[in-house]
Amino acid sequence: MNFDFSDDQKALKDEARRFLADKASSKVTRGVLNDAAISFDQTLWRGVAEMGWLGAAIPEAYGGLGLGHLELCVLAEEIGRAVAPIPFSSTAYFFTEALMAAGSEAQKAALLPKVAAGDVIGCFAISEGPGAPAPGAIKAKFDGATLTGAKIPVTDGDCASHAVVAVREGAGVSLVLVDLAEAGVTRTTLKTLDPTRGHAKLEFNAVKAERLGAAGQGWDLAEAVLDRAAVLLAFEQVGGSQACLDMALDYAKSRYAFSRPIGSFQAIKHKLADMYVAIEVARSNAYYGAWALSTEAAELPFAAAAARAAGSDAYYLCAKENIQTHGGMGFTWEVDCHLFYRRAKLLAVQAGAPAVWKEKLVKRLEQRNAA
Amino acid sequence: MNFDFSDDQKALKDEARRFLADKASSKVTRGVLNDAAISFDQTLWRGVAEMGWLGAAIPEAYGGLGLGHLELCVLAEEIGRAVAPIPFSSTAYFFTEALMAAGSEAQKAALLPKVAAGDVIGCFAISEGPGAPAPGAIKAKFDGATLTGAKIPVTDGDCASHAVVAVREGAGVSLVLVDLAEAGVTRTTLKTLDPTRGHAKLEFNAVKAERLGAAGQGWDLAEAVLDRAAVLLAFEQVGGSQACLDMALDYAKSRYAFSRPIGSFQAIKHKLADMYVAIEVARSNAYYGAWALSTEAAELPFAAAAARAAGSDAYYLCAKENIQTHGGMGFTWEVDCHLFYRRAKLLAVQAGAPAVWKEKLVKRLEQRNAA
Amino acid sequence: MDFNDTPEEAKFRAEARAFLEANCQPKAAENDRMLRSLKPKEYMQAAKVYQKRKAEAGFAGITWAKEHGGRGLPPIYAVIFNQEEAKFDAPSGVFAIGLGMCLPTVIAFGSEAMKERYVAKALSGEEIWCQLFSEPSAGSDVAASKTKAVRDGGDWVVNGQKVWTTGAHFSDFGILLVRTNPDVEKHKGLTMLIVDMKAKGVDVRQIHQASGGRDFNEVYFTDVRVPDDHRLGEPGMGWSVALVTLMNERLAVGGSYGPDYKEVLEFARAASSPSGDGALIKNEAFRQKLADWIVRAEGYKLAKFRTMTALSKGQTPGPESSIGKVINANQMMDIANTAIEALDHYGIIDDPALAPIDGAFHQSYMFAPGLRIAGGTDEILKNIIAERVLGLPQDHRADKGVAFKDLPSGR
Amino acid sequence: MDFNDTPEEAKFRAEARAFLEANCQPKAAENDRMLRSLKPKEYMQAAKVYQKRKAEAGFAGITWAKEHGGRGLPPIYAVIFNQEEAKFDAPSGVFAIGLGMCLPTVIAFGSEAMKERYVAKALSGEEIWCQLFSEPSAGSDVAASKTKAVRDGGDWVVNGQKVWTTGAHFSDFGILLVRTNPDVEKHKGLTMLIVDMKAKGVDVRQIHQASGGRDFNEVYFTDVRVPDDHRLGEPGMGWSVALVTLMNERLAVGGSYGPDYKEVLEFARAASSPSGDGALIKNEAFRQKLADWIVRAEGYKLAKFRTMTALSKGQTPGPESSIGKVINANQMMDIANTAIEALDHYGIIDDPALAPIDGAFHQSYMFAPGLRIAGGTDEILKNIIAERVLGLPQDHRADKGVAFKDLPSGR
Repeated sequence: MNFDFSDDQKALKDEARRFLADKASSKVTRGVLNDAAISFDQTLWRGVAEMGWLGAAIPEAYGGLGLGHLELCVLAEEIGRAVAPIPFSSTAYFFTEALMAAGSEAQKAALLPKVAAGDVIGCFAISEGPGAPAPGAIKAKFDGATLTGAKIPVTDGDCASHAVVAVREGAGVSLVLVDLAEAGVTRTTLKTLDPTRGHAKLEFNAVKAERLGAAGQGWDLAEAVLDRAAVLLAFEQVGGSQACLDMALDYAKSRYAFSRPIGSFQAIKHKLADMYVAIEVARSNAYYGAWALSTEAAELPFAAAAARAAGSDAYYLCAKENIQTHGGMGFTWEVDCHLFYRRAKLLAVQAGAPAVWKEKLVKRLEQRNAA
Repeated sequence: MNFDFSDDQKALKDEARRFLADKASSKVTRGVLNDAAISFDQTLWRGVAEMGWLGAAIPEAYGGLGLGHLELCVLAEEIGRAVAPIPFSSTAYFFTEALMAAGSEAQKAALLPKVAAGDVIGCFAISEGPGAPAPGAIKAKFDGATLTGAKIPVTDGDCASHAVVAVREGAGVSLVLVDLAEAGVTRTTLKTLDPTRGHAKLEFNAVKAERLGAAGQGWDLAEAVLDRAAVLLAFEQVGGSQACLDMALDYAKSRYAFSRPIGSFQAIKHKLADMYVAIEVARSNAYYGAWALSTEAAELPFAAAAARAAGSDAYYLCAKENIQTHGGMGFTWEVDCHLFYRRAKLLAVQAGAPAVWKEKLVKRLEQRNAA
Repeated sequence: MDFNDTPEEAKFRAEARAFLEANCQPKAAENDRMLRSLKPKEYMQAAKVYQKRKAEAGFAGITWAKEHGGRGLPPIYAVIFNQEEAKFDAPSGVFAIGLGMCLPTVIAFGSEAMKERYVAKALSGEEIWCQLFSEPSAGSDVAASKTKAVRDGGDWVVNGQKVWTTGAHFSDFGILLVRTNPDVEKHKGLTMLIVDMKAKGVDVRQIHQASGGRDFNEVYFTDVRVPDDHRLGEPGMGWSVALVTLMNERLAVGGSYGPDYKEVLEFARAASSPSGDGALIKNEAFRQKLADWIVRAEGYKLAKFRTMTALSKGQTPGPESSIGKVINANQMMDIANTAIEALDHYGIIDDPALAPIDGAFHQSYMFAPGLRIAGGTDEILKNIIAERVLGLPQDHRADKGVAFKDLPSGR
Repeated sequence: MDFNDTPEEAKFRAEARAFLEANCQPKAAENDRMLRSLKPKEYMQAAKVYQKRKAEAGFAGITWAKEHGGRGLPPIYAVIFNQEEAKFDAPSGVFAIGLGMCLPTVIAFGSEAMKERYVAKALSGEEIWCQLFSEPSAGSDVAASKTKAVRDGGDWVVNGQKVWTTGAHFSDFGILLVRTNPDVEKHKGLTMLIVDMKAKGVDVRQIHQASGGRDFNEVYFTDVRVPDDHRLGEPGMGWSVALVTLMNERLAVGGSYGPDYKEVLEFARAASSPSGDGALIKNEAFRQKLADWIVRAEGYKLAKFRTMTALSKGQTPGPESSIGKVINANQMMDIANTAIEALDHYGIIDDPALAPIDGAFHQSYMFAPGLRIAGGTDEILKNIIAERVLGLPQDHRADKGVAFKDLPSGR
């Protein structure tokens, strides 16, 4: 039984935390939050690239560190904890995983080294409006050479250099790779609950694109990418939840009301205990997802859905109760509580809302225990 | 604005509480609980009949007090508070309401006076097994003269003298009236979570029966009876919930732990405050149901569903948290907590489980706000 | 049981309606979205005009004694007017705190001279009032207020900071809770003053909320001089004065905000189900939640009818009205969160031009956390229900018998 | 990351499995329904035979020092044996408290003579032990125990009552927490004794639970004489001794009970949806709940794997294992309640012959309230998490510096 990260992985985690504490303080996050013109922090992005994090799971042959997904998981937890204002998940989870899963040798050779170097910012475009995307509902069209249609919203779509887009091709769905510098691409920045990350509507008018993976395989590929990203997002959610609990604990121990630390009142104690329990549940499910992801285990779809459902619920609980624990202070712009409350919602809805993943979880349980 | 019971109705309520405190102590309830051979308390039943409660809503012309439904509501609250071990709801809500709604002059004249006198115990038989009954699923058959089929479970079916039964007649559903003394009736007593009330499986083998209301109108009639009974059951639920809160309060004020009354700990305070809030919500919805019932208002179906949903949720919360507040003592047979916990479940599932009523509530909202 | 007015009430309601129809526009939507970001100057002008007419027509201070320009009617009449006014776009919000909390305190504790000076002008909307109680280190525990007032000749000299003051930036006067004696127990060293918000040394700054809005203020006091004749109640009696003011607060904040369940129904008919098949309204998980929201919203509304009934019978409602905010703040958050998540990835977009109901769900999501705190946190309100409604014993009081200056205060 | 044993662990697991296959029947269902009503005489015989073989084979006291008949292995090996044993119908339950809580205390605090006398016989199942701490007025607050022991010559004379004692009626000995000095602070006047359950004046009565079962006892002590050489630790040191015993309790009660989610799935495929159309498993509201149960059940199971990993690395798990019971007791109740309500009116029937899964949901419904209380209430466990895991300050201690006899005690 070795259901924990290795000492090396823990060392990487500590290193990441130290690095982010220094380079991704909430001052940095607020820099993006307060300036509508900026959608991510360039310096931090460069720094993260130099640390090699973007290539953590990319084989050395393609310019990555070739560490693996367990390493990417511990980095994800720290990035989540820091509410880092960079397109890390879009690039390192969605875009990279899609490339590695379905990319041709040429595509991988062309793009992965640039991803690892931080010169390519990727995004993953499926949604075309309100509601969970469904294979039948994809309208963006690919004619074998060019892409026409619109995707909204696309997380980090306003700063991405490349996109993986789910498109209709004939009867089926395919994934295509698009260089967003190509002619015919229109980006409209979107106002969202989490301005610490960039969002855009991407419109494609006969834009040059190339297929990623086989024609008609797009939906299965997308589902596979979403499962892999789900585990990594779950780690960001665990990191964010833990940050909320730590913040609430620190405040509850030092803030006095009625001449006592508020943390000595049972209402606060039990609130924080509930947060702790939710995080333990989320963390344990995330670890299982990490194991499944890193071993390409058949349990991945089930584990990913459980990790994602647990992570979303835990982060929402911790983010809102962290505000509540802080009382009036927690509702001010200056105190960081709302950064987590905003990011919690982004992480909950991107790549599928909690109800969607809970539905997937039950479906996968049914498949596992076929009647 | 006069959204409250009248002074006379409140006086009736106080009288009922005094009467039940004396005649329906938990000793009486336990008499039925502890003796599998007894399904209700005869003496209490007689007493309640002498008080005229069974005929509270029955017109004087039929031997009732002709008071009305608001009076029946306040009685229901007190009966719920007392966890009274008598077939009051089956007789005074279901059976009587069915008779008054659909009975012929002859049927009413023959039975209502006996109901008011306590000489007839009625029951209402719809369920034929697991799951919510549906018009299409009714199997018990009526051929115009005799009834054949089985109903399970039937609350108070083991002590009832008469039953209103939902049956299939041709393509539709009808209600029929059955004298359970007739040949061909087999009763099997059922073991349930709430032994303070009798339950039976009723099997009918070509049993003489007469139609109650028009042929094929049975389902609509049943729905109407259920709506009316729902309001009255909601008052029993409010009464039971309030009894749980009162019990928990009394204990929390006098029980010490760590040299303080446990009621001085926030965990207990907030638990009891949550119970209070749930009861206020349930009571307010029940009052609205009472108004709709007593005025035959068009809002009745909506109000009944809301009252029932609120009552079921409040009673479950209050019953389980009353046990929790009592700690180990609350989990002993001798302490009354479990009487409420058991009755709470009976009141939640009889005449339709909470999910069923919540579904009805939304359906009725949709009808009210037709798109 | 009935929901009808008494003949007198019906007559009054008709008068009220007539006045409102003559003086404001009926509302577009049934439920208002209060506590949005700040009202502009023009709004303030309109508000003052409206309040003046209201006072002239006898609809301001309905429950106040005639001697104070009121109409001396029982509380039910105020409720009736508010019910009718709520159906119109009536700019009455800016006066709510002054007339609802401050002036009743002035009337109860002020000298004849003060009442002479302030009551009429407040009633007619000429002067606007705010309430200065909360401090950065005295939120739930208001009696721990530190803002200091030292006697200097005929004046009090005030130094300190108040926070979460609604309307401070457009208020003319405020009632101010200050610490005048730190050497006695917390509750015994407080005094209540009337402060001129335009006085030298009063510095009002808007608070930037987590939700982005700026609905509240911090107010800094630097050597602000308040004449002793502007004291409400005896020195050291400030807490008993404050309790009178606070009695009315919870009633003020108890409203229900955000989209109501009828709007949620409309939304759910348009939105699609997370399971991908058909409309959200067809989703059983959503339907069960909607049912719970209906039950609580109706329960809250109907509980208010029960309170009105009590009022109409001349009884005064107790702290049970605290349940309103506990129910509504959390339900508002739950509805917003459910609606946003039902939109899936698109739910992150809060641009009113793109989000459903002009982004009302998103505003609820960001504002609800504040509502769970403002005017008493969930936790404080549950304590109040437990202690004042249910009669449970107080928690241990660490400050009993300790001089304020010796109390531990943390950060 | 992997879920594999180390070579040594694998070897040990194989040995354990071999022993179990040779000595008991594999389980029919994957999850057991523990804490049902009491086991009969024959079961007790079988249990003693099994425990004897277990001891001979070296699978009793796996973590105990060799000198006490143990095997001196790290805790992970005990966990491994328990995992394997859980797959069989092994009658080991009656020894759990004795070997898990009592004897470790005897070993830690007992004299050589006592260890000589008791340890081996307990390990071999010859003698069964129980734990006598809780009292009617000392539940969550065990240190408030009132049961009195007065020194008389070489003996202690015990009078009082203990409650919720598991297995008292079939136990030979018990460790007993008594008050030997009421004139000092609560925690300082306690002493721990070993009591002969067959001694004169010991009266064991079964408790009739709300659930109908009789799994626990009350034990009355009337002038029961306990020789002073049966004392564990010094007089007045009883609380520190008790803490050692209690350290192990929460681990003992942390299991998950009632139908697991795979059984719930089977049930939902057979049951029908409240909305009347089709199977319950098709109902989206139910599916969302099922997902939540899966997430928590998996989370709990996986958290235990993390604890095992720590054990396997030689670390000792902390009170974080408290989360198990908080999650499981409430989830057990929620699952049972949902399943019962899904049956609609029929759900009230709890006859195992008619109810699904032999009435397992109904048993859960009636037993879960007890589980929320036994071995630490939800509230106490959350306090423990808050104070010992999260390091939050203790609540105010009303008993500080007060002699036990002067403490207010209510009913």
